[in-house]
Amino acid sequence: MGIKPIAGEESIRVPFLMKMEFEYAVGVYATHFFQELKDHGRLTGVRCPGCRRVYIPPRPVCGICFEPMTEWVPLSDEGVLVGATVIRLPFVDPMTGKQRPVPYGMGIIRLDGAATGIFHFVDETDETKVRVGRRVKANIRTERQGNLQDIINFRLMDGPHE
Amino acid sequence: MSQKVAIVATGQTKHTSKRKDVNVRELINEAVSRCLADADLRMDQVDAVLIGNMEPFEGFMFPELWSIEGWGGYLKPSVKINTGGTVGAATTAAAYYYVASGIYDTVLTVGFEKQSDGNSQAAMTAIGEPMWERSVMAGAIGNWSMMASTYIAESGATMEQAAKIAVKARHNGARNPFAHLHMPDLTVDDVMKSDLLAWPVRRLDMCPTSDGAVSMLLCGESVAKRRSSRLAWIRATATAHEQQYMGDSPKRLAVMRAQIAASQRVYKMAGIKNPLKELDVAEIYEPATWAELAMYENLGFCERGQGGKLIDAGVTTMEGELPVNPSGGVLCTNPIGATAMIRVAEAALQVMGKAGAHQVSNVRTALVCSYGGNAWSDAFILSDSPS
Amino acid sequence: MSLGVAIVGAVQTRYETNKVHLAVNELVYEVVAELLRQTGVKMADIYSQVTASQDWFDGKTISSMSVSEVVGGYLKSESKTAADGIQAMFYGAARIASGSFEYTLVAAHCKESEGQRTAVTSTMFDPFCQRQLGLHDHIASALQARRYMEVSGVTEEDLAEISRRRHKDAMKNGKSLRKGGFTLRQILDSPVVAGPLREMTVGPSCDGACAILLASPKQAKAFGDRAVEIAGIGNAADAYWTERELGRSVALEHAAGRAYRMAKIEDPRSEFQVAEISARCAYEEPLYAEALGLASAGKGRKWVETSGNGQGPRINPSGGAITGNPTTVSGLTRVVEAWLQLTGSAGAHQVADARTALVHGVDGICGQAQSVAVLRRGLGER
Amino acid sequence: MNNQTTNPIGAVAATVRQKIELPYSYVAGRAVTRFLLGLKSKLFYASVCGSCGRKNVLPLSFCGRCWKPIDRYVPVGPRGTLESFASVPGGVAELPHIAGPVVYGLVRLDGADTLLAHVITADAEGKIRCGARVEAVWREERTGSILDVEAFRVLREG
Repeated sequence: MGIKPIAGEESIRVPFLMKMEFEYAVGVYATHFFQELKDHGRLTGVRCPGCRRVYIPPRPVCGICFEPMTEWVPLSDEGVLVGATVIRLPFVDPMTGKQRPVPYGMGIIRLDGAATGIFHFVDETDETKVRVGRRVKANIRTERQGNLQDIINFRLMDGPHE
Repeated sequence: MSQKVAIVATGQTKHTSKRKDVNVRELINEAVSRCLADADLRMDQVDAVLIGNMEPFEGFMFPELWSIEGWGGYLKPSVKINTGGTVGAATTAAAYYYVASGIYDTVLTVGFEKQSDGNSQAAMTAIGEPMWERSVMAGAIGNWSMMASTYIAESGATMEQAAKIAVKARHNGARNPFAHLHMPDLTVDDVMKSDLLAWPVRRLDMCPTSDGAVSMLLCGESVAKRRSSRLAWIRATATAHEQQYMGDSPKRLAVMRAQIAASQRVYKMAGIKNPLKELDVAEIYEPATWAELAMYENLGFCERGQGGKLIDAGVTTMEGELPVNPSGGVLCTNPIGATAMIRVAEAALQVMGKAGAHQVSNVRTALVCSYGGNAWSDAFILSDSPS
Repeated sequence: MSLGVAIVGAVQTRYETNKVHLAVNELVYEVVAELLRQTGVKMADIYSQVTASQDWFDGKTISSMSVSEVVGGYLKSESKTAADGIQAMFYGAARIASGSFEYTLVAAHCKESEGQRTAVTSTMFDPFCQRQLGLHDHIASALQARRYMEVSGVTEEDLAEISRRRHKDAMKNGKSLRKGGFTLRQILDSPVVAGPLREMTVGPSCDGACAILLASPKQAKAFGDRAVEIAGIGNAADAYWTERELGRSVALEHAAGRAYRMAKIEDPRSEFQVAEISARCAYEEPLYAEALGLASAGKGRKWVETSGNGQGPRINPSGGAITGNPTTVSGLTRVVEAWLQLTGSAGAHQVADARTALVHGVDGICGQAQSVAVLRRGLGER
Repeated sequence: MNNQTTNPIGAVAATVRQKIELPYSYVAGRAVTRFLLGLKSKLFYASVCGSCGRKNVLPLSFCGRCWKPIDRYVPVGPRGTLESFASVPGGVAELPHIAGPVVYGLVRLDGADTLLAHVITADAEGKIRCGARVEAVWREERTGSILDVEAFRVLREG
């Protein structure tokens, strides 16, 4: 039945480094978002004409109602953490092939006015502070490229949890 | 036409962190050979093979075509499925539909992953949407710690309760000869003192990364009855997927929209009204301790916020009212492309009464659920009778 | 047995070198939205979706996460084949034939432009002894081309003639990418990709997507002559590319045999009016024609001549994959094109009185995995 | 956003460049290990199925057609017959020592039932043809890699 390893016979390993470069299309909806961010430092979402949910990231269709999205709405640069952690375990970043520096705070941020959350860094590495319910504010660069890194991170705001 | 479908046989490798002695083709072959031996079947009696895995973990496009000599696909019809963590269940579901349709009568399913050939956290981080998620994401650990944080905020579940799940899983797994982790002496204290990977997730709260493969034989009603008298019938299956982005679900783990939809659908199809009372065993896909607590609630085993109380009361232990993961679950064994199919195979072993040292007594009805992708889920009800 | 499953709508994008303006989800939404408009079916009534895509082409682990929402997968039974879109259709048909679903939406996408084709396809190769050599799919295809030419007598001029025909056909197909009245000289003088294959005898790198709607016989009735029956399906995978004879496609012989038996096709040369064959490279057309029984075994060269003279089914009236259809999508493109032919809606490239069509898809290095379907006009008209 | 173009519906569309770098380390398994280590001694090992007799290079530890384990390995080659070849103009990144064109070939090693892919170098007259006899050219320093074979050299006719 199957394969029996032969005692005393070691298998060897063959290394292979996969290196690829992709040029992803940002798409019509996300390009609009990043253009607004770059030109005006503004965050925007799309509203479903059916259920009125406001989505970020913007997208062509509301998966719940299956209505095409046509309306852009402004979003606040403040919001609340709906998921929160501090990454301590080092790991290989697939974008560089090297270890990503840790620790770093990360969260799912629901911006005021939005129905959905986005992933981003949180400017804090104390686990007792990076918690669900904390209010946060986007820390937006003054020199912007038109990508998610135009938001450096989200800063914890003072005040009570939601 | 449509016909009833039964799981007739299963085969697994001994799952482990690094299989240094075999390549992917040879790893798969072990599981398939064991399944055929369990079924007392020759490969040339198999109509088709349904095979699933997650290619980026092996760094292959079409790893199944490279390894075809290992799983008997030569000149047979085969279908390759990839839905991420759920793929073992999605592949089983595909096999179910192919057999139920009457297109094939005798179908082999295969799930495999050789994580040690690649870098799992990196491949997992590449799940992140490139513009919106990838630069922030931190593999499975990052995902589960964020999900757990939401669940804790909603339910008030405690570190001790999570640690009890870790202990239950590792004690169960110690009785399963195929499980990767065997930790019969693990204590709640050990779990709570293990390294903090990303709050609230500690090392012993997480599943391991494993190398392993699993295979099952699914047959139509008439063939199945000829082949074996101990069958696990697929009474119901359902799949539910999600919206596109990881932040779309308002309370990801606390309210798992897809898992609720999939499980409610199979309960309805199988006529189950009170899962805690009517199910005899469940094999669920819990990559982290917190996930299992949340899934108790999402699968309707208890009221919202009561997941922790269920483990406190021992309801889901081997001796409890509804044993969950007698196999040791994902917390003991996680060869990703195989993991969800191992859930199905382990539930089938329970229904067939062939689970050995981790057998739950008098199992007639079992629930299987998977997790993967963007909080996607599949669910199955297995039963010892076709209707 | 018959599957009793019908295709009631079929949509494709235009194929372009670089759909730089559309993200993957937007690309797929384009065909899904058009499919709903075409069929009049609401997404709320579709509970099953099967998509086809490849993680390595998409540059994303679990590529289908990008499209689950736009194909209507929210809380629905969505799945993905990591294979040609025709495999997704097979699985979708099995779902309906099992009695579990009334409709299944099938979609396939690929944007070859986003990654580097050579690096992406190099991941199909053996990591122990082949990747070190820098192999990619076009090199393997060139090796198969030479081998097939050796055993069949097909010449570079024959390949050029096939290319000439298809690019001329493509002039009548508004969706096609590369088209024109090329001369044999122009084709034979085009730059070498991997000898004997040249730029004009290999399909160009390409972006695009397809979507079709499958329906149970009960639902399909309402679509009248817009319904096309899936009369037979068959597939098979062969040994790895270096472990088999490359001058013959045994897997395709098996796949076709299965599909023909299910559809009760006895003489493929006379029973099909149209055949859409996935032939990205010119040599694949006669190689696959032999395996499909459209040409006699070993007589691919002769067939190139006779098929050009109007004998047997019309081959690739769309222009085919050599004029530009992406990997993973190509087989579903064949289905869409056959549906257009069988419903009389192919426009300028309509084949007269098309009643039965052969469609074909392929996966892996040198056509390791092969899939064939037989499609018929109407619902079990036979 | 790296590049911007205007799309057909008038909106500005952007692309973003990103790398993916993933390290792998493939376990060869005992059959392939036998082959790779054999290269150090200038030997090509094939597996022999005890049931159908098929000789596979790369060797298998299991015959998927007979569904039988394989435990016999025999050397084949080092000469063989060129079954096909393809020339790539301009060279390839993985083989920087070859200026290009790079000629790839499929070699049926004497005694083997399968093909070995490698680089082919022409004979003194610069000829490469299907059916030509070829022979492995070994490197001085061998590490147990397919690149221990520098190329297969076309042998003079007759």
